[in-house]
Amino acid sequence: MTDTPAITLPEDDWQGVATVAAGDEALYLELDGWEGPLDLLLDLARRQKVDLRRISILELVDQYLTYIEQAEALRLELAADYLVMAAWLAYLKSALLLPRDEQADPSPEELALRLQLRLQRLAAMRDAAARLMGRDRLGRDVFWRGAPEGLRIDRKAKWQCDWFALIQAYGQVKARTAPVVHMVRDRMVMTLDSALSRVSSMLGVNLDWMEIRAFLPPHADPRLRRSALASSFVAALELARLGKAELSQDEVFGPLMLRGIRA
Amino acid sequence: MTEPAPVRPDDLVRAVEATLFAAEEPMSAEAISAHLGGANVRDALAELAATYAGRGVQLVERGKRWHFQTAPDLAHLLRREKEEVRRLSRAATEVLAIVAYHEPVSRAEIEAIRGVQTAKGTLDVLMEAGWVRIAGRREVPGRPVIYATTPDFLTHFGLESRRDLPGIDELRAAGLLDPVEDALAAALDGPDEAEGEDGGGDEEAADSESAD
Amino acid sequence: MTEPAPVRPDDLVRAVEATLFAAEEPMSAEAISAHLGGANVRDALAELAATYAGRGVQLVERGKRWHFQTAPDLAHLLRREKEEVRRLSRAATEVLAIVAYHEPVSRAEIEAIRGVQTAKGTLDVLMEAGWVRIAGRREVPGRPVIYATTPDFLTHFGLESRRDLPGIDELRAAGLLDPVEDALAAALDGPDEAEGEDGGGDEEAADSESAD
Repeated sequence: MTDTPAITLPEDDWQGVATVAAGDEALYLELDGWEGPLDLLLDLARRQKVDLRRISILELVDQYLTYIEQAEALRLELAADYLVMAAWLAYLKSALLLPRDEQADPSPEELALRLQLRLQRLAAMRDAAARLMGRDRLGRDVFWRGAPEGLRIDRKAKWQCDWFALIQAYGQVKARTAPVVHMVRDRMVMTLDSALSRVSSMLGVNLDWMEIRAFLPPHADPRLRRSALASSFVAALELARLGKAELSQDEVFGPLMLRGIRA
Repeated sequence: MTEPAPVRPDDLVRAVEATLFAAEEPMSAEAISAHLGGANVRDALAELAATYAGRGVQLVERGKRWHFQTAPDLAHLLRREKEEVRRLSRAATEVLAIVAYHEPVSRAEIEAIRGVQTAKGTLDVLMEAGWVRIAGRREVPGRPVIYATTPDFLTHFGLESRRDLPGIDELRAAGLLDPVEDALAAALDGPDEAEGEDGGGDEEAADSESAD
Repeated sequence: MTEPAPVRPDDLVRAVEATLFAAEEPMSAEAISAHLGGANVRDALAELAATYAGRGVQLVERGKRWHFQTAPDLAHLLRREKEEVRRLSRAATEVLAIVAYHEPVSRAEIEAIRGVQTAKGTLDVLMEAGWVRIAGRREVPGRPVIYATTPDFLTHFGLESRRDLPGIDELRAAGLLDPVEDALAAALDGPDEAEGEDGGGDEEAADSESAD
């Protein structure tokens, strides 16, 4: 880098203040319109009417400081970040004007360049935004079809049911709702008396444990078997009560074992 | 927006085309003309209609008003149907079976047979499936709607006629008439006990139950 | 009706035309194809775009999605009394441009470029408009959310892709899309570049960029 910052332009290219002077009032009124100090700086830089790469940072600093001072003179309340920027720019200006201090890091030229690069980037995006907004926009410059029919996908159920499910369902409806009829049938029964005599006589000849089913009459009609089982069970309880028989059952619903007791 | 400037003839067809495309409603020739600064749009409309004839989109005049529409033979593209296979619910299957065995049958009769209330939607599902139809009204007080099965029902279930449905006796023989509780009890009972009153039927029912 | 039958080739152009005309939103080639039973619609789209070129209505591709719209040069005829387009604040337009030209970009990066904090509502407005979306998080400390544009952004602004963003090639070539730090390092690097960061340096950057 040369001693003079490359970004500083010859005096004759500089024509900023004159135009701004007339616009002082407007500028102050606009102060609220700026989005922060960088925004204001960019606006000031553009008033230099040169390529942003060739703006004079020193002039820019002066202009900024001038406006801040005037705003303060008019007792306009400035946001803190404007004042912070003013302080920083004042420092930058003094550093740029003073004989170069080799120790300064970063150098004032670097700081100036950084500011310039930031302004360039903001300006680039501002231009890009304007170009973007100026495109042929849908709903403003180009239009959709006004009344599209629309595409619809109707979901339709394809119901499935098979033959067996159908008749099974019917069977269960009938079974569920069939009137429950209780009929007392004329059935074959074994009386308690006959069971008592049959069980006690059988206990007399056999000393081992026997399952109660073994006491039932063999080859009996199935309908008789159920009655015989019930009667024989009651008979076994009666014999046990009389001390003529022992009952044993290892588990619930397990085989009921029966044995006679010798008197 | 100020008054639109008259459109040059060579742009008129394009302008009419764009105007009708963007319009939210059909437009009369007069309305289009007014929109385009008073140009005579008759020829442009005729030219456009000819241009679009045979395309996927057509310019049509209906009651003196013009609009673009999808070609009628492509209307099926606008409404696509997508089928989803769904199993009939238990309740719907029961209702279908009752209709099949008892048709024509009213909803009250269906409920009496099922022993539970039948949701309106259940019959709707069966009608949507194409298996049940409204077969008229029963000429009794209240004139209830009566339902019957459709030819599609027979087709779907592979039946020549309703007479092919197994009769009550066949259902009973297959154990399908046994109440679920009894069949369950038989299954849990010992084989000897099952011998009892109901005979072998219980065991068959038990088998069919456990096969479920 | 089962799955749509594939459309015959000679009808395909008409079918694509009708489908896109009827659609309420832009459709990707894949979506059109799915709608038409899996036909390959690329050629049909190209043929249609050529057919409509120069007409009052055009077929355009925006972010891989296709739609019909009126020709831009007829805007003055169609602009309606009440503008349908949302008015964006200056801040919102800048943020949108920054997201579009730098995506994916974090809020901190947006603020670094603009030099001010971005109001919470600004990004919300852009997301509500459907132009900006959250594109994940940057894998750096703090894992900031990063933003990018949407296909609707391209559709609205008439961009076929982000490469069509106005001036993006020039901005990239000039290094104006690079962070300040990178540009600073480049400018301070060699004595040649430092000589004229306003002159030759930038052009060299442009060369190296365009070689990418």
